[in-house]
Amino acid sequence: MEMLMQQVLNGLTLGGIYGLVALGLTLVYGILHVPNFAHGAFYMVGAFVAFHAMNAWGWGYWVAMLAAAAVVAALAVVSERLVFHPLRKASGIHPMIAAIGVLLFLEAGAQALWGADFQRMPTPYTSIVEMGGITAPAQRLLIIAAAFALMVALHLFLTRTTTGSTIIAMAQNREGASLVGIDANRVSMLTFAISGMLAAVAATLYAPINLVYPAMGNLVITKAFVIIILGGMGSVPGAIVGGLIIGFAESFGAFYISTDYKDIVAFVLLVVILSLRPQGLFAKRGH
Amino acid sequence: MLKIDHLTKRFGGLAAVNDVSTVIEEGRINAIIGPNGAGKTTFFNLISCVHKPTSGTITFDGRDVTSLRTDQVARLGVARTFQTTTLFDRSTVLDNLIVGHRLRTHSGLWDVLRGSSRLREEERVCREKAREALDFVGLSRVAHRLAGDITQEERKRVAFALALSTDPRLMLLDEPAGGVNPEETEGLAELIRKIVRHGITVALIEHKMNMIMSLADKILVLSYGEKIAEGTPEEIRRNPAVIDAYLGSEHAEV
Amino acid sequence: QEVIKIGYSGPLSGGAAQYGKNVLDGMQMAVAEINAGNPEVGGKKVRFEVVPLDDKYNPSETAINAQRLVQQHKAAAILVPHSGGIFALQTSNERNNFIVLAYSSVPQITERGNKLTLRIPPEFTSYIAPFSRYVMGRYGKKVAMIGADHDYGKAWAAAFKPGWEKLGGTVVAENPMSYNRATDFYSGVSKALAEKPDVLFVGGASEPTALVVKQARELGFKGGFVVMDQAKLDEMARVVGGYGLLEGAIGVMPVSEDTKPENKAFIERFGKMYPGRIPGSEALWNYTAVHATFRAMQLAGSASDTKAIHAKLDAAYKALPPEVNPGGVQGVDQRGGTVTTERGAAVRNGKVEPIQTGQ
Amino acid sequence: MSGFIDSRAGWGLLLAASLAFPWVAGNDYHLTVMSTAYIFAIATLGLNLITGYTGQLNLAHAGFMAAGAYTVGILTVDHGWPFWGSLVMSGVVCMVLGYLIGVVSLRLKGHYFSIFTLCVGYIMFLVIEKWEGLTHGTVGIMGIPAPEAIGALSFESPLALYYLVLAFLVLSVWAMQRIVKSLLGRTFIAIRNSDELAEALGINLMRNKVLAFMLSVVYAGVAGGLYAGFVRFIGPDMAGVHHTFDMMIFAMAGGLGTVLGPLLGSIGMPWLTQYLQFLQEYRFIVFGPILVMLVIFMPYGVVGSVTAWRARRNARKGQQHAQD
Amino acid sequence: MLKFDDVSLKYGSFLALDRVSLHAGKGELVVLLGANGAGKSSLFLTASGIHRAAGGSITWEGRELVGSKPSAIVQAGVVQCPEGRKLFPQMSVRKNLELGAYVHRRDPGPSRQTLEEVLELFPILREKQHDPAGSLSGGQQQMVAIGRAMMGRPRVLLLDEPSLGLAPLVIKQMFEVIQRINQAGTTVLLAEQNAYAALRIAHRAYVLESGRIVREGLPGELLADDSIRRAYIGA
Ligand SMILES: Nc1ncnc2c1ncn2[C@@H]1O[C@H](COP(=O)(O)OP(=O)(O)OP(=O)(O)O)[C@@H](O)[C@H]1O
Ligand SMILES: Nc1ncnc2c1ncn2[C@@H]1O[C@H](COP(=O)(O)OP(=O)(O)OP(=O)(O)O)[C@@H](O)[C@H]1O
Ligand SMILES: [Mg+2]
Ligand SMILES: [Mg+2]
Repeated sequence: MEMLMQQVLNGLTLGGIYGLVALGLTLVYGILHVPNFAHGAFYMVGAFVAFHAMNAWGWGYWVAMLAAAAVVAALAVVSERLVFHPLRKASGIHPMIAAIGVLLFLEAGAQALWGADFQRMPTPYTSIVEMGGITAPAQRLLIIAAAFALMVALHLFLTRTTTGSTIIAMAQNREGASLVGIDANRVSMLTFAISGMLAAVAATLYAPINLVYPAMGNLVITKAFVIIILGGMGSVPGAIVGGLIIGFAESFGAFYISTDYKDIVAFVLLVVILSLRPQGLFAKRGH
Repeated sequence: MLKIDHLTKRFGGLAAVNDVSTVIEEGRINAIIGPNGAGKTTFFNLISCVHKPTSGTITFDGRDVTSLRTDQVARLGVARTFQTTTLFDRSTVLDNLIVGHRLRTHSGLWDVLRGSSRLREEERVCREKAREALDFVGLSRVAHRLAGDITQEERKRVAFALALSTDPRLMLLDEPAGGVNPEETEGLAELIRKIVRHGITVALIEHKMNMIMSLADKILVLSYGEKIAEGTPEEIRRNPAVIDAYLGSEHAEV
Repeated sequence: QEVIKIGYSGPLSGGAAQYGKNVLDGMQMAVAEINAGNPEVGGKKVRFEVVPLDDKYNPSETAINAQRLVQQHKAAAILVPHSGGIFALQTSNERNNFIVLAYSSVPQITERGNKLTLRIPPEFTSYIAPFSRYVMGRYGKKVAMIGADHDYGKAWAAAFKPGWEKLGGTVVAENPMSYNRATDFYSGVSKALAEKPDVLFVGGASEPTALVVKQARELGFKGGFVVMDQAKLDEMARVVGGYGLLEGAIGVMPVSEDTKPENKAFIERFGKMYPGRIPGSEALWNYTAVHATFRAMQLAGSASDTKAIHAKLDAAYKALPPEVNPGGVQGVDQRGGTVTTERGAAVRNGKVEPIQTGQ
Repeated sequence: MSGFIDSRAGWGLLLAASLAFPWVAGNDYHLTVMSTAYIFAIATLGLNLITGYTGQLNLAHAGFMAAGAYTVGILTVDHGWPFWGSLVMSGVVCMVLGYLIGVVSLRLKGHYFSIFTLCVGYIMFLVIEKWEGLTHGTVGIMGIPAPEAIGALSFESPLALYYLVLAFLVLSVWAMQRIVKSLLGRTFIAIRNSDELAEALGINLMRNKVLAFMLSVVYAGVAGGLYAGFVRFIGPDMAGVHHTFDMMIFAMAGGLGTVLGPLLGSIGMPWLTQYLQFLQEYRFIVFGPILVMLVIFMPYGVVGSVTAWRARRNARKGQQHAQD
Repeated sequence: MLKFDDVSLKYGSFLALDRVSLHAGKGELVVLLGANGAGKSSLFLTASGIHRAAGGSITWEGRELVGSKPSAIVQAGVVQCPEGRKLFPQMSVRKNLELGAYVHRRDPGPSRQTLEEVLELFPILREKQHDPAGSLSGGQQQMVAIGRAMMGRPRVLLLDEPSLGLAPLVIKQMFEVIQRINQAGTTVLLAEQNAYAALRIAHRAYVLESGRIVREGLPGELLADDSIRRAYIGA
């Protein structure tokens, strides 16, 4: 029972982080219409910026997180302007390859700036909370709380506010959005900014229980891809539920099956689900 | 030639086509009209096996085709046009058309690698068919233009040509004159008559009443998925149910 | 003045870049020292140079790089720090006449009878018995194995298990994990701890190994650790913030904690060349290997006769002054592997104490 | 330029140049780079068939290449097969795998297919890495024999290997030209343009897509088999998705949906990276932006841009003829 | 007044609009006739800022529209119901309509009233208001598109073939609606194939051919012209 609870806790932690990254990916997918391979690099840059702010400048954890969010949001906006905006009318494969170009550039850039070694990010929340026999490091609880709060906030933002609707409208028909007076450029920059921010926050939340290094994004991004197609591309609830499914699958798979095969669990799950439901779990109808 | 029995298609709770029975008569122009959302396009999608019906059967030349795939009915001779036709913009119109006759050929990978004479013969036939079809729709002059460079109206005709090059016995035309001006509409109507003269049966959805009334041999009227009337243009024009649901009073005399 | 080039082909970008650079740093340092001593080979004044090429850990790129190093740069020896690249080069190095300086302790490297290969690091098998004896005495006989699942980690685990059992211990869980790819070790560690072990067998790269240890402590584990030699106690301590969490861990003696005078001198020289940095064993072993290669060239009287150079490697290592051989390599065996008596180290009361591992 | 190259004389000249290359190259390094490039060119041609011609972006391509390589590695090293027999098997194994995976994955459309195959590629990688009994796991397979001599022709030297690989490349290009220029190729193109329309034209989508997929992975498999005989060591890393990305970049740079483009791309790009080697770990800081600019300013690749221009010119000519 | 002065537009090297000049006075209903590919949609898209004119100027109440962003043009009151509908297919019909009032988001009161009017006008939309717009039939989608444009409470309404795909009965109603909108003070520029119905409600009309204005006149004059009758109205 206790073990079970431990795994649930772990599943929530992973699910929260994966969900945040996948959300950013899914939002930008709506604008770009291709999976943004550079998103993992945004995540990585976010971790490095926060790390740098804390280590070199001695900033506090939360301030560093804000700084990372701001920097990565700016970076995402710049890449939207310089790379993806000129490609908005190109066919699917082109923005995808451009995204790979951005990814290569950012990874090499981070290595040039911060070196290739593993770095460790400090956190003020090092205590261990004991609750009814299960031990939970405070940072993990923080991740769960923050990730899900952020998801709910984003969901409300998208569904309840007009600005949120403009993002969805843009994703569905760019020209149509312009014709009702939505400033397409502003919205696509905003979307990139939000997506970058989510990546940076996810990275800063997660890095203290993990390591910071230039290739760190690759691990998370593959999972995020799995999640967004599992949940249905472009679907926000899909990304959240997909994140949880993969988080729990990994956590329980590693515990009850084998750590050796825990990566396979997620992918096999995907293959099975998509074979049964080719459009993902949450894809909406319409033609 | 095409017999439809108690055909029903539901999307969730909505019956887009509801218990429709009719026949499409060989060698004629069969029109389908009805208010927006009546289920006309869905009806075509059922005939061409894009959607599977919820219930009912479709018989083509005495053969039950209800559960076939789209490409299988196409091979039996049912061709359709789309409202917007995607062409490969970076090659020529003729090149775009050659594949139209592919369904009547048999060359496989082995022929290709061997460069068999059957393949060469079939490629020649496909090219010929494409030219013929282009001629037929009166577009031979644009054969070598890039598909991306031709006009909208020419695109509509290329769509006809594509359908024709499959050697169809029945052609389903979904609003072929949508967004086409009267002069060119007349041209398209003439083209449709020509198609029928060549022994191809036509089923046609259109909202342009002038065109329908002068063209159709037989009209089927759908409303809310149900058949509300069927008959000659004269009969339809005077049918009060149709006037009520679709035509409005003034079209009755136009 | 003739320029003698030593090739390097290893990862300089991507996930393993830091590892590759650490290796390269050691090589560069040796070359700088050799050049400062006005070296001569076969009576001619020469200058040494390392030509580094990135292969992203990809064997086919290693093969291409090797061709380039041999033909454009006339390199007689190429140092490769990963087994895949080493294997790729071993298919052609005898014909193309270059020495593979292999930094990898996978046994197959020397088992295949390649005549122009030098295995630089010591074999790990000598650690197993003394490490096991130490933790068994201090904590108990039940071990759970959660080492890394890459080739080296698996080779270690395969050798460790019978060694531990021979001493009367039992293995209660075997749960290898992907240290480089995993995003989280929580499930794997908690699964191992569910079997109530006294000791954990851990190890991969230092940093993730440290996370595994930390995770185990957070989950309430109080026992000891056997740390595979790829991970270094000092680097782990840096990640988890001191030796406190590492209480009861035994592993190889970290270069930075080794109190032998020649070792301290090496650390100091390294710190001068790369300010603020502390060398690890990647730097140390390859540093010595480059010195040994140079010495072998001198002994052979040629910078290009690879067979002669290879034959002199044993003598060269033996002839090295202790200050360039702080690891204490004693020579090279018949199959081209180095011979060393290594020292272990354990953490007791927050301090590193040396453990004798030699027979 | 491509007008000429795409002609019979152009291809002849290209062939002559590649036959003469060893005399110009002067050393084995150049030969090795070129041979490796040829091997990847074969795989890239395959990727181009399914992606450039049929419109399905397969991100598991490197996985299939690895499957081919492992077939050769396992059969030669563990079962004592001759290289040539194993090479044939690498094609066969990929064909079968391609069929099974194709039937499941090609039901998905667009990006779903791409990401699905991304995952399939990852699964292939994990299977290779974890199934130690079959694949030797993370250690990889070493000591793969060089291709056996055929009569007096032995394949030990880089020069002989170069010509061997070249022969396979020529064969691959020839077969690919045949395929794409034929009715079969047009069928694939029709599917790429609009599968809805293709289906209405009586084209069996599933059968043709699966066929294209199988053909494309056979190319990958044979390339993988050649790779195994050439580098003679293989590891699980071969299946990594970055290799697929590399091939996609080759194809894109040259021009997707042409035969010449991916060929030139996969020969040209490795030389570019070789020349950027001096930048060491910083070279992706340069390479990344180059890639982005390529995509923005030359979306159809080198060959694609030239062919489009030429087609337009011919079309104008053709129209004049028609009017005459 | 909406005024086009020597407006030219190029797609690559193809000249789609060639120095087009026309105007629509305040409160006027002006019809634009033209064959397929004549350039009607191109003209509208240029006015809305989706395409950028190669030359000339478009002014609305003295304000230059060429070079303005599409959103600014909508803000200024020039709203288009585009050809091809350009709906948000996965959003509900209601949300589509609501987004039509995006430029009035700070003042939602009147928008609610306009929404009511639109639903009144197309009762089927009320029935389907919670369905995704993409699942509607072609004609129903056209209604959504018109409704969405109305939601912008335009001062100039550009209607690009609004009757496309609509049943005769609905077309009749729609022309009545257009007339009503116009009579309430909105300037309307209407491109139509259905020339007869369009001319019946128009104040003035232009004929566009191959990107050039070839004819201008009152509806009566055009209806009386044989060549126009043949080309745009049918026998
Ligand atoms: N894929 C689908 N999912 C859900 N509902 C659908 C789908 N396709 C059509 N419908 C519904 O079925 C009904 C009939 O649609 P259909 O497209 O057949 O109409 P139509 O007669 O062609 O109309 P129009 O003349 O306006 O094109 C409509 O109410 C539409 O909303
Ligand atoms: N985006 C574009 N790129 C290139 N050419 C275009 C583009 N849009 C339209 N054209 C061409 O410009 C010309 C005018 O097209 P436009 O759509 O403005 O005509 P239209 O009068 O609206 O015709 P229709 O009645 O078919 O809607 C046509 O020849 C068309 O092919
Ligand atoms: Mg319809
Ligand atoms: Mg138009």
